[in-house]
Amino acid sequence: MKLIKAIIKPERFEKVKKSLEEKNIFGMTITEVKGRGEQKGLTLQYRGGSMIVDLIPKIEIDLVVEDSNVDITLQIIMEAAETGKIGDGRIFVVPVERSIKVRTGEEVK
Amino acid sequence: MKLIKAIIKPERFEKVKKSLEEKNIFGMTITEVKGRGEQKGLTLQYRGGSMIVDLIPKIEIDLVVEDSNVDITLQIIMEAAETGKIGDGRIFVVPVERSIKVRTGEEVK
Amino acid sequence: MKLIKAIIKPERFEKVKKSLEEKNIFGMTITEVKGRGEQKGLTLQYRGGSMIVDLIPKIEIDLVVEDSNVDITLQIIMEAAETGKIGDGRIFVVPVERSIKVRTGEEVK
Amino acid sequence: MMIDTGATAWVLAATALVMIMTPGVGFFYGGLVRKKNVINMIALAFLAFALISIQWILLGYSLAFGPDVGGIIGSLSNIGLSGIGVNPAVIAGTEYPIPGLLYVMFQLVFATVTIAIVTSGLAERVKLSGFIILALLWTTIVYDPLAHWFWGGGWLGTLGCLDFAGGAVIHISSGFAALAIAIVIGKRSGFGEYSIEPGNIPMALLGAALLWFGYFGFNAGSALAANGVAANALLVTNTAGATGAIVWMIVSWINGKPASLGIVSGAIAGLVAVTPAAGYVTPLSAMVIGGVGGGLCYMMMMFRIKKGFDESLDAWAIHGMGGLWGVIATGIFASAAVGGKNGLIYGNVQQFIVNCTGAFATVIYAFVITLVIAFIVQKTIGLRASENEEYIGLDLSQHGERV
Amino acid sequence: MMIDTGATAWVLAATALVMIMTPGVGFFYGGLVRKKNVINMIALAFLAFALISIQWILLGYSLAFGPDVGGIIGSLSNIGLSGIGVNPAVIAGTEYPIPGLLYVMFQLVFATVTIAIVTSGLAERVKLSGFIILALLWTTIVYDPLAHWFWGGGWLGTLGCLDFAGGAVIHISSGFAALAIAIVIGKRSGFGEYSIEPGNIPMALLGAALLWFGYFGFNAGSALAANGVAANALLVTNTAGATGAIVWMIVSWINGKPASLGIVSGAIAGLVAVTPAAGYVTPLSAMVIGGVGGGLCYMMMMFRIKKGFDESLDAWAIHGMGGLWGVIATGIFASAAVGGKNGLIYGNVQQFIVNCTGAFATVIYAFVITLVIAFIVQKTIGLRASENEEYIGLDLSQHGERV
Amino acid sequence: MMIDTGATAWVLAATALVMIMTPGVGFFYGGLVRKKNVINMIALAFLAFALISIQWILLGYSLAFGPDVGGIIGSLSNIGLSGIGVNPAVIAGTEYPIPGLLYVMFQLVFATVTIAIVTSGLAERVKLSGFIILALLWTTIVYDPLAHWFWGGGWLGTLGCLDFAGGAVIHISSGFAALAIAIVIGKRSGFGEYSIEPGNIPMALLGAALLWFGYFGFNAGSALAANGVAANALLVTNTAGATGAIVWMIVSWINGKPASLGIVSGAIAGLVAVTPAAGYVTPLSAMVIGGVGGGLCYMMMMFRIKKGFDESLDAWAIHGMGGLWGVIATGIFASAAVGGKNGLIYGNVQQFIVNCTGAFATVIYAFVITLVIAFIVQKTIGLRASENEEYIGLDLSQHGERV
Ligand SMILES: Nc1ncnc2c1ncn2[C@@H]1O[C@H](COP(=O)(O)OP(=O)(O)O)[C@@H](O)[C@H]1O
Ligand SMILES: Nc1ncnc2c1ncn2[C@@H]1O[C@H](COP(=O)(O)OP(=O)(O)O)[C@@H](O)[C@H]1O
Ligand SMILES: Nc1ncnc2c1ncn2[C@@H]1O[C@H](COP(=O)(O)OP(=O)(O)O)[C@@H](O)[C@H]1O
Repeated sequence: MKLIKAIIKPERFEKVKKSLEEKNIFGMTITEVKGRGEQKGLTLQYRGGSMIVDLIPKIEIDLVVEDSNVDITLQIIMEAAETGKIGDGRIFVVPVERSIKVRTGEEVK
Repeated sequence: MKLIKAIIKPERFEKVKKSLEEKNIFGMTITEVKGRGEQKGLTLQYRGGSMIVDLIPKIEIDLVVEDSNVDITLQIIMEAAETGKIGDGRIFVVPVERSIKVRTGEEVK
Repeated sequence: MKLIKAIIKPERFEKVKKSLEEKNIFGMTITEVKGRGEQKGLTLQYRGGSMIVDLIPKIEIDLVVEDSNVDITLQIIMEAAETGKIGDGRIFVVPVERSIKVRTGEEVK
Repeated sequence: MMIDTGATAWVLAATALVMIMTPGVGFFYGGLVRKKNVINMIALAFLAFALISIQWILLGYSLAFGPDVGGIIGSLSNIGLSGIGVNPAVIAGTEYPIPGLLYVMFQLVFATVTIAIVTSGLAERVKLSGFIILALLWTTIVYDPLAHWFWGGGWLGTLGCLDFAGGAVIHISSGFAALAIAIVIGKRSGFGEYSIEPGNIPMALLGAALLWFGYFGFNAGSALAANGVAANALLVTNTAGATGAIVWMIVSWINGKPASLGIVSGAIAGLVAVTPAAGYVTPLSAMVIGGVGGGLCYMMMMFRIKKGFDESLDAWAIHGMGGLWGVIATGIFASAAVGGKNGLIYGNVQQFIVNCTGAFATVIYAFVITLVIAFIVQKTIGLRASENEEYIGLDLSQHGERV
Repeated sequence: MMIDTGATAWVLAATALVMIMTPGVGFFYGGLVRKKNVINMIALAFLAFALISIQWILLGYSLAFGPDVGGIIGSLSNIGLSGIGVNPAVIAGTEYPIPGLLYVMFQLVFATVTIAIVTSGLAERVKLSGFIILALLWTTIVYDPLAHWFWGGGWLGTLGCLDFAGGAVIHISSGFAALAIAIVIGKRSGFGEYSIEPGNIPMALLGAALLWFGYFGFNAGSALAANGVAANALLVTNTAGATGAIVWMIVSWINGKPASLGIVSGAIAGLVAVTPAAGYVTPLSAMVIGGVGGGLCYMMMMFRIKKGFDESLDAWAIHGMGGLWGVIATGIFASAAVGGKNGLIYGNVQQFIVNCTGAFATVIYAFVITLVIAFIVQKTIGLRASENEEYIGLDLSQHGERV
Repeated sequence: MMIDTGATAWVLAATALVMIMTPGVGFFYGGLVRKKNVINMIALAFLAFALISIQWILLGYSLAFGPDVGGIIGSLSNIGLSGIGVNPAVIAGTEYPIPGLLYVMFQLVFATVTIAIVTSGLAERVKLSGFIILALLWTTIVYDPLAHWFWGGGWLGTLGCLDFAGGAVIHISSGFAALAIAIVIGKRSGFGEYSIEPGNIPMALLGAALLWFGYFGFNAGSALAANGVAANALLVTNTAGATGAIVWMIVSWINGKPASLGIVSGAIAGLVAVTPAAGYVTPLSAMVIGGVGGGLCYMMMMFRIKKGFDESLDAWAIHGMGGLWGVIATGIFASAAVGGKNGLIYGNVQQFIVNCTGAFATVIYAFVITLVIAFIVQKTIGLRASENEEYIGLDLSQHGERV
């Protein structure tokens, strides 16, 4: 099992969700976060001054998937979330040791 | 050390917290999240139409505990969070390599 | 790659961010969380009664850094976040297996 | 009597003030429910306002203020406002210096806020279509007759029962109706099992501010004149509200922390209690009425909670019991020097008895008839949302919207 | 004629009621945009209020209500309010029982709310400096002449075109201006690609509550008297608003869920539709006007969405088309028994034609001239924020603030 | 003189308008503090309103407007409103065409809003019980005498010092009191170390909208009549507010981004500055007064921040200094053509001197006495919350509530 943490643009969230659904990937937990990438955010110019906006709202999608599903999930998210512009986001994969369903108490996989 | 990520129903949060307290488990970080499980959410019927509500508010509890405490913690959460209905939640266990207290700078365990 | 999860006091966030910038650490994702430490929160006295406030707002900073940068990052956060008082926070380090940039699709490191 | 432009100006402005109370109730209640039901709670108030605005013109006004039929109800001769125009309003035989149509409109905003208060009893679990039917039936069968009994030439007014601005007509009726509905519709799922906290206290405080603001029009506007009666009503209203706020704060402080919601609940309790009395009592009597109102309603709320009734937003404790106390208190504290009528403390036992009669008649009528109406709606088109709808929240399930 | 203190009291209060509508538009619109643009949307309303408050005194009032020049515009003889004092207001040759300065102020709050409505067309993408110039130009070149045409002694008033409280002057003008601006400024980035949801529905409902509340002053205050005309205006206004709300709710329910925003949008549509008619029609006619308004504006909104126009907050659908219907409807339903003028249904074809003339003249003038003004501002100092500014949100990029 | 129903209607409505300003201050301030203190900030305003409503009736009115004792204070002969009824109000020997009880109520809402403004100086760190004692003492010892000095027959009124609606009585007094309290209570923990940002700007904008709205009653109601004086007051009030908003926007734009909070702060500064002048100056003078007010208060805020004073929400900069400027400006710009009195620019040096005397006497009295009162409360029951309470936030620690 892996935990996939995908941090994406909020305006792409619906598309990502739909794409995952199409591949029967339903389980997910989402969090509203703010983030800054290596580009340090966006710079706005005004009247000779300028201002860096560096904590921009993002959606973090946490998905726990079986090892065999990691690649396809990454693939789907990357395709649906990509706009080609700065701030498209990052995906991290973290190992999961155990996964339990509260309702049934069963240990998944 | 393990990081236990428990995603539960908000209405069960108080009970979970209390149960953990009783076993002297205090440290935790909570986040308001939204989630969808494998059931794809709830379906509402109306006037011939229907509507799937698939991102339902949940509470995520993150607890970092010693390896020896993982089982008891999981046990407590599962018992307190279970309602037996769809959406009761999931618990994931993730390995933690280091844990540091900011105030003292000490590396725990 | 490691995921550093630093849970700190909100009033120290600006300082931590600035300190990280100075060392050219830009990428981060932040979440508003609430937390309780081993001290069980703060106790307020009133008219003979008392009240424990145990879920205190915190900022969680998630940073994914290369293995070689972990120590320096921890160092910076600890210095900037420390007030010496209860609730200064905790830092956890979690292994990261993969890290991907959505915009370019490239797998980092 | 001719139209007095000053009186007309004031009642026009007072109508606007009372109008804002209906959304005010929506915001007050909206702030008290969980986040998933905020929009619905406000929407119920808007819907109540729109529905009853139409009901009132087509039917309600005539039932309440049309020519009396047997002391019980107005005739249908004013339906669609036929016969009402810009001449001075004549109500139960008395002429007032404002246009008849303005009186219609002033009374309209009272009818709307009353059913808005009732939504307390079905909060967080009502089915929208059920509410619509309930609101129309309730106003027609419960509110309109009560308005007639007290103000429209009905038996209680004839008997001399005093209700200046609606302690019985608005508050007892809505409070006890909320209780009856809460009994019929049942508890919110999870009530008593886990704590259900207010989702947006600042919004509730905004609602309370609008209610206090609007109350100046509610009570002082009921003078239907810009004169000393209106001035006195304004002052005693504010005094009772303030005293209620302070007393509730103190008693709740003794038992814990003085919540902001307690302060404003006490204010509303005081305002409610002085409603029937505003034209008849002195400022110092108003302090007693408001103060007792604040303390009593606090105790009634605690009682309600202890008994495990899910009359969710305490319309019964505050409006029902506050109104009951107020109507009785009017029979006690009325002073002929203020409004031409003496109460018990000035030796007029008769007024006390009459006012008690009016108060309890209203309690019984409102409670029993509402039970019946709610039961019928429940059994026919349904009054309660489904379990899943309730779990998801009414905002999404009834309106397709999210905060 | 002398100053009547009752009339003066009512117009003073009505001015305050209308004043709150400008921030009311800000909150209504602020709740409809995404979280990153809420503050900007409210700030635009405040800014509109402040800017036009000054413009009106220095120049606007004179252009609108100064001595007529060729039926087209007021002369400059009242700039800086020179010649206006505390004597009874004389407007287009008619004397009113309120001080001249009060009439200036009453009209001022209409001018400010009009440009606030226009901000619908540039929501979430406007550059602050561009808006400031646009607002000043628009009020001067579009609003002030239109006010003159209908109310200040201009050609449409002379022709007998009826517009009681601004169905054409305020609503057609602002609605079609918003459409013109939306065309010039272009769509919001992402419009049509992903869904752009309202960020704070309770705030929008608060704005709507303030609008409905303020509308009592808007229409009933336009009687400039505390009399039966004001009372009738108040009642028909509320009736049309309520009917609009119910009709919109029903038609939207047929197509899905009855959103709270639909209920209040319908109410606004009904209020808008009855604006030009408020002094001339009966309550039952108002039900028709408001009901048709609610249904029509809903259809216009759906049409606008289907066509992919980003007139973002539907000022065109609701104010523009609602106002257009209202001005025409006034020509249809006006009743001499209410306001001295008969419309089509009482056999007066002439009134219908004249009102249609006024309505369409306003449509054309407002739309065309606004296109030109917006285009000029766009090409000179710029009307649209940069791509990055829009992406970050106007709160941060224009004001340096964050919700 | 007889009761005039028009005047009475307007003052009734104006009282409601001013009433909403007290919660308005609560929402304005509530939006400016951090999320953990929002409820407390609003609750302080409600509490101020309730407490002073009672104080005013029992004692305050008599101290302020009871028969003069040595030019310093009113006698106790009107405590509990004894002797006040529905006959025309007689204030400092002048009779007004409204009931005496209405004047009591109109003045009451001024007293409540004043102490609400003062809460700026103790924001985010006050102990609830300490505030209650402070509010009662402050109103009794500072506010009531000042009201007497200017309006109740005291020495400054006798001297001819002009303060139409409370530039000194309300604004200088509350602003300098806030400064004194801020000095006594000390800085918020963390002030100067990390940035303390407003937690809810839309709420602050709502508060500002209510303040501007209410200000129409504040200044125009102070005419105590529905006539040309009221109309002029309304117009100049709005003009000064608008000019203040624009000037503050411009000066803050030069130094960075034009924040929405700057626009409304400037509006409040302008409204404050014109308060003492509203009955005496022309619209064009009001533009100068409001514009200078906006610019000056901005500079004072910057000065306050630079000096590291934690007078947290700028009551001193805006109300204190804006009021000071306004009272002086009244001595400069008063025009006999408007209100019967000439100021400096019409050659009346005397008026200028008298008004400066009144302004500075108020500064000194309010500042010094408040220092003493705050110090005493601090040393006895305590004015400041504990460190932990402050850290957790006052919502939870003082009220047991959470946003
Ligand atoms: N090193 C990192 N650690 C944690 N989160 C990161 C890191 N780098 C980026 N992020 C998250 O990803 C988001 C997008 O990053 P960004 O660098 O702007 O994307 P891109 O490189 O595709 O332009 C950021 O807003 C932040 O939330
Ligand atoms: N695969 C997953 N990855 C991440 N989060 C998940 C996953 N599956 C479920 N969740 C989280 O758990 C919550 C409850 O899941 P659900 O499947 O409804 O529980 P149950 O299986 O007990 O009915 C979801 O709302 C979501 O937040
Ligand atoms: N065991 C834990 N698991 C998860 N989060 C924790 C744990 N212990 C502490 N935290 C988080 O760290 C925050 C600060 O913890 P605390 O124990 O108060 O710090 P300190 O030990 O420095 O006083 C808590 O509010 C909580 O969010």
